[in-house]
Amino acid sequence: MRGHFPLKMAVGATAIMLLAAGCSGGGDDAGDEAFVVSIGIGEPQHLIPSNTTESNGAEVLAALYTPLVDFDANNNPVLVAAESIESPDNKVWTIKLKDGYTFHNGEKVTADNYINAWNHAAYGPNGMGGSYFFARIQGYDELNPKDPDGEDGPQKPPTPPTNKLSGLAKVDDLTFTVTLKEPFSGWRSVMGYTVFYPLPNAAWASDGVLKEDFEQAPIGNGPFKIKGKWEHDSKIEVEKYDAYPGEKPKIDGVLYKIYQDQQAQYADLSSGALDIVTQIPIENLASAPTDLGDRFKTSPNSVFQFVGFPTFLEQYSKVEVRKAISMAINRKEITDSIFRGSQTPATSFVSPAVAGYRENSCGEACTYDPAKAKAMYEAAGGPKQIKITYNVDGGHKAWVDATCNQLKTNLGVDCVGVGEPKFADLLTKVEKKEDVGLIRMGWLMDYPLMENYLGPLYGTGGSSNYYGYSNPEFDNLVKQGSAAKTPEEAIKIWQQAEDILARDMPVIPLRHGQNVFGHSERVKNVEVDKYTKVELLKLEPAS
Amino acid sequence: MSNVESVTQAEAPAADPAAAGAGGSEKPRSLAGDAWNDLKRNWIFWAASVLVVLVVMMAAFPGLFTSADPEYCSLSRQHAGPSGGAIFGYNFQGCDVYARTIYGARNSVLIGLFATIISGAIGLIIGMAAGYFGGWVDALLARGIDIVLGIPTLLAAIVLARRLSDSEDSGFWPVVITLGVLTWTTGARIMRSSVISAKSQDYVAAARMLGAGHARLMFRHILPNAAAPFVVVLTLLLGANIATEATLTFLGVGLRGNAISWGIDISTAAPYVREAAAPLVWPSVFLAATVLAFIMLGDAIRDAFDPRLR
Amino acid sequence: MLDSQRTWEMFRYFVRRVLQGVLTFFGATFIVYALMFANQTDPLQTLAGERPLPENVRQALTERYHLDDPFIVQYGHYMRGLLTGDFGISLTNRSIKEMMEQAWPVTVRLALLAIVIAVLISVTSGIISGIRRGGPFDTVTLIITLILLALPIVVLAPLAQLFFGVQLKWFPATAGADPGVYQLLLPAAVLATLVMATEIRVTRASVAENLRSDYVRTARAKGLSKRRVIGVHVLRNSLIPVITLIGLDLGNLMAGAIVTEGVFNIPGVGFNLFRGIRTEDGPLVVGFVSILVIVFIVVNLVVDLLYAVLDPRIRYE
Amino acid sequence: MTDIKAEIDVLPGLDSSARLLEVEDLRVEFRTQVGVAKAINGVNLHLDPGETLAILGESGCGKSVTAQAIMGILDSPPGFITGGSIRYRGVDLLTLPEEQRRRVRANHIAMIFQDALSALNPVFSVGFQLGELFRVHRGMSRQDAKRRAIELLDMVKIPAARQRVNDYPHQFSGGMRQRVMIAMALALDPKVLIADEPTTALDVTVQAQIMSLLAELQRERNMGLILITHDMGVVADVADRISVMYAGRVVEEAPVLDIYARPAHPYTKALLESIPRLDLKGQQLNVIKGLPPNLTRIPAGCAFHPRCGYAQSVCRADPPPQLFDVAAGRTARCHFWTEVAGDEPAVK
Repeated sequence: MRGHFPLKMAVGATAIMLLAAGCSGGGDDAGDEAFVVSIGIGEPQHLIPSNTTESNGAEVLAALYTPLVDFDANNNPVLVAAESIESPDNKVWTIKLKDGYTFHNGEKVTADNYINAWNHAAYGPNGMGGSYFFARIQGYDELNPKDPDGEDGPQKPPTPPTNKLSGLAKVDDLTFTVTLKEPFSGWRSVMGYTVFYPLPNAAWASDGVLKEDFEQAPIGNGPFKIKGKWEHDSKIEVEKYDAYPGEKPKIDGVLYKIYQDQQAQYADLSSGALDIVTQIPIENLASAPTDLGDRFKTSPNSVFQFVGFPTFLEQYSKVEVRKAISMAINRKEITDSIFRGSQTPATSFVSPAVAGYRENSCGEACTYDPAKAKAMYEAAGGPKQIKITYNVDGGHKAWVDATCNQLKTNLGVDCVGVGEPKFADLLTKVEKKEDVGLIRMGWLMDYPLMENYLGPLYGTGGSSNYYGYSNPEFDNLVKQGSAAKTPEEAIKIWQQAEDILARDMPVIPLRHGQNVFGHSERVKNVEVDKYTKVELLKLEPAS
Repeated sequence: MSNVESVTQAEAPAADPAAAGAGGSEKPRSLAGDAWNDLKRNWIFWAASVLVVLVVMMAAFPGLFTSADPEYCSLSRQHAGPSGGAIFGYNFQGCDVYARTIYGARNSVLIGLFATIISGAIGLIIGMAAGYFGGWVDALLARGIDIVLGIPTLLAAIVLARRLSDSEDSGFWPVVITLGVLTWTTGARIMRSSVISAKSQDYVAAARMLGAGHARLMFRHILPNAAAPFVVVLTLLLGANIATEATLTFLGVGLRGNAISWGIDISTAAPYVREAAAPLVWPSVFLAATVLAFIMLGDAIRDAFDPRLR
Repeated sequence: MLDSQRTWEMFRYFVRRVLQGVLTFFGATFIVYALMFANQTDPLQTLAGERPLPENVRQALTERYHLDDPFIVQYGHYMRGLLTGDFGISLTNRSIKEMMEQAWPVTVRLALLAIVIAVLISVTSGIISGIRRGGPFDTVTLIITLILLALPIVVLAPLAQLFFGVQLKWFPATAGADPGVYQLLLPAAVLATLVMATEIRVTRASVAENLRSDYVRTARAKGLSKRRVIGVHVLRNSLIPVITLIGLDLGNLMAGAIVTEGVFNIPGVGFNLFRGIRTEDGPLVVGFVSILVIVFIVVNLVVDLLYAVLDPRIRYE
Repeated sequence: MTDIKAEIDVLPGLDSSARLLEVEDLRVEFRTQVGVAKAINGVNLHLDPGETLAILGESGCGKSVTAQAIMGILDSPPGFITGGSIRYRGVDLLTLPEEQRRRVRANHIAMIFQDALSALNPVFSVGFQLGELFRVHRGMSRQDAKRRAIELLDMVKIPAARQRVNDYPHQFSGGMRQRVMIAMALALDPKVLIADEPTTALDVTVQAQIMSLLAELQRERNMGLILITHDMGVVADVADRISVMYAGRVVEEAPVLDIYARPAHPYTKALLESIPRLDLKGQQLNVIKGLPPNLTRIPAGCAFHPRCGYAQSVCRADPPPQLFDVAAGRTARCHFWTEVAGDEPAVK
């Protein structure tokens, strides 16, 4: 063995060099060459679970970590790393871990790994992007005191009195409890999200302080372990973790190639330099079916695209005006002609990806009827000019222009699409209450519950309710649903809430997203889930 | 010792326009007159002029060229072929490509012209001053150019677009000013180096000894001899500016709303070139022809005024 | 005797330019920092994209990156770090120094290759069309130049990738983080087209003008072959304005690199600048710009010194 | 080295008994975008060793074009030789292949230009520009060529030649520059030297120095010299014969003294009368009225008739007057040469 070691190293080095040079083929002389699948992603912002709220980081972390729960085809939670998750009152949850899981450094996964990671995530001064997921847990507020910055300029924020969530308690090595502030029947599903992954003891520099470079080579409990380091703007490589107790992957590793541009991913896929592209840009959709044949695929995802009416704009305050605009939009024509069928018309206020979704809950208001729309619009005295503000960096210009053209034709009004450089610029204008007209919005769920749409998007003070919709009756129903005893009961109440939305029309639902992906001839069984992640465990070599 | 030529006064007709016609019964010849005589008989000049006039007409009175509404679009006609008045067919949004190309001339040509005039003026003044005065003036201005070069175009464009416009206007002038302010460096450096070599010529020294002032030296004696590469850079800059407007607009810091321009249409059509080439090709052809017209016009005028070509 | 005097003259000029360069450096970094500051609306929300930004996270990050300090305090803070070689960290908590160590080499390779391609093509074709003005080669060159001018780089780069990378497969479709010369050829060629139009036309004008000059007639009267007249006498004189352009090209190339690096997936300077500007990441942008400014200063100094080598008439005051 | 020289000297058909240089019925036109300009319309010239021929005329009359045609350095396009022959020792230069034609330049026929500053390449040292001749035509090494360049600068009496050889043209004074030009022209011992207004740009005193240098070098080498000038004083001192050109034609040719004594063409006469003279101080100068014709629209008949005091209807009709033999070795192209020559002589 010893004598062979340098040789092996040399072979490995050569393989790395070949990979770096983009030579993915031509390895016939090495008999049992590792089967590595390359997947295109964008540069992740972070690889610390609790700081990862965007899809690129989540995609990589999904290979490195195993969640407590995952979801089946019907969006019901399925236990993965957890042996059981139980709660008698939906308030105190007892989580029992499966035995046998280890971190990639050999550490056994214990309850402490979860508690420490979650405490760190919720501790305000750490500034973790996913900290708000822990806000339902008791003790969150003590970890996040208000910043006294005000009229007198910036001041040092107070240090929280503790850095431990009072709602987390260890029972034994494999069991811990979570106490919520209020009962929530959907908590089991919430814990499937990226930010709830555990962290190994090796991650900590000291108590509650992460090692500076932990995210350069995260150690997880998942089916794959990181190979080398995160090579920023270039690639992240992971390889099969042999000691993984769960379902074993059928491939030896994944090479996440980092791209700045989706069209570049597609170009590499077309020329054979990349195996999987999870989102084919719409510019390539016309040619992709012919380019890729049966390797061009679609699957549903949870993206929900809509436009909102800022409540501070007087001209849209009449519900008839909002409904008329909605009815003047031919959603089907846009999904067919602009999106080439990669998205589907939306006629409800939540995504089909969640249980409780009903088709056409929006009713007549989301049905294309130009004649009726015009009559209604004129009767309600809608504004002569409609504006739609969007961010230009998301490829939204084409459908905004098309929507405007429809409104011009169908309502006889002037319509302008106003492009802002970034979404943040759009938000700034909304905050200043400028005349932005309709604002473009999109939502990708964190966990598969109706509540994950209803609360943030339409609840009073909801985190993404930028247009300021507020209806106490609606808020109340959402709250009641969350507190319901069973998920089924919850859905019933939430559907009542959705009906209120159909009445008030605070937003116009436009489209539901789909994963439009493609892969090379080297792989088969390529599937992309509702969170736009590749299902790694299903991937197989094609031959 | 006597000198025939000083008497018959026919040497170098262009060197001194005022003296050229002395004692003659013919009409006096002047530099401008000669140039005009040359130009009159130069078909390239006429072809270029006709093109320029045509484009300017398009920009001023698009209604003369088409009766179609460039903003009337329908997805049902997406990438449809030519029909009726829409001789170039329809684009991705189902708009009349011909009508949009005609109406696009206004924004494109005016932005190109105004931006080029601004950057030409700045480049001329700064380049001339740096080259002519030399010394600390040159150092100061040349370092100023370095600084401007160092500022990323995108950053400056974003900041300028934000500061210069409120959301109500079309974003026309911010684009013009952004382009003008950011693109003068090439002209300035070219001007500077031309002036440096022109000012070392004997005739400049001669003119200086005759008591010509700075302004006269710069604009009467040095400029005509240093202008050639500068003119070349400017005519090309015109085309580049028209194209760059598209990039700015695509980044959200250019023209706003439903503005129509060649650059916007070219960039919008490019991803679908495999499906339908016409929406990409026609605005490009118009843009290229416009630039060509200005390049030819510039060349013809320069040649006509160049005494050495006589 | 005169030679040593000229050397001394050039040396003094060099020293003076270096001193001016230091001032330029501070001027440019200050302006860019100010622009970034003026541009800043909400970098933290920008980073979060369309996701909501929790108040506690906003608080923590604002403190960490001194985002609520006044401009001059932020600038002072930054410059103090810069002068000790500390470029700081980006808003995504990455060492800017490391980012630059990764980005600069690849962009330098790309830019150099682009300049070489541009100069080779434009000097050659500029000379040929300058000699035969109005001939078929001149006309064809003009038409190609016009096409390149009419297509903005946001159009040209993807088209080139589609045709030469994906369909013809002559070049790899993307270059990646550590590309070789071959991988960089296509993006470099695309980048080169940005400056080629001007270089071709300027070379052409310059050659045409020099061909008419008296010393060319003298050279021909000396019985020199056409090749020598053009290759030695005309070329040297015609290169002077072209050299000026090469110094300026760098600025155009950097602007074009933003698009080209994105399309061909090269994580270089252009890409990082774009990312920094978009995410309103002040330290990131200023870090890259400070090196960029140094590059401009050095390149323009080299260009000005090259004038002296090419044109002995130029004096250094 | 001598082999190369010998090879160069052997031009096919070179006949040492033939005339040194003979130009016959030379025609040149410029085809421009604005029309065809007939610059030379049948010029005849000849030159013998040691002889100096002056070509005289206003600018635009075709003097310089003739010189360029002889040198073979006409810009083409737009210039085209459309007819005639230029024979050097019996060899028709116009029918020579380009490579041989190139070797005739500088080796056999050389030229000096008017403005030495613009005629010398500003970016190369004079040493380089002189040495280039030896390197290209004689295949010499850099050092040898430089040594020869210094010798040449010595020959044209430039002080401190060894130091100045590395200087650039702009570092020389006007006279010194013209000496460099002369050195360059004479470097390869040509048999014919064409000097196109060699002293026009110079101070009067320097003019004299340059002319005497030229004359001295011509004598030493027994060269034929074609002097294109408008300086009548220089012509009188140096030239053996004079050809007067107008609108692309030689209108009068005569030995120098004859022409001064009794011009036979009204144009020659007008040129002579327009010279400022000390003895006529205070009187109005006779200026030739009008301008030389536009070469794209040369008047029918005698091209000079619109400006001519002797003109009658015959002058306006084609064909233009032929060359009339005025005396032995003397011709004029005027119907009324007898009247012109019979009038009071212009110069006493």
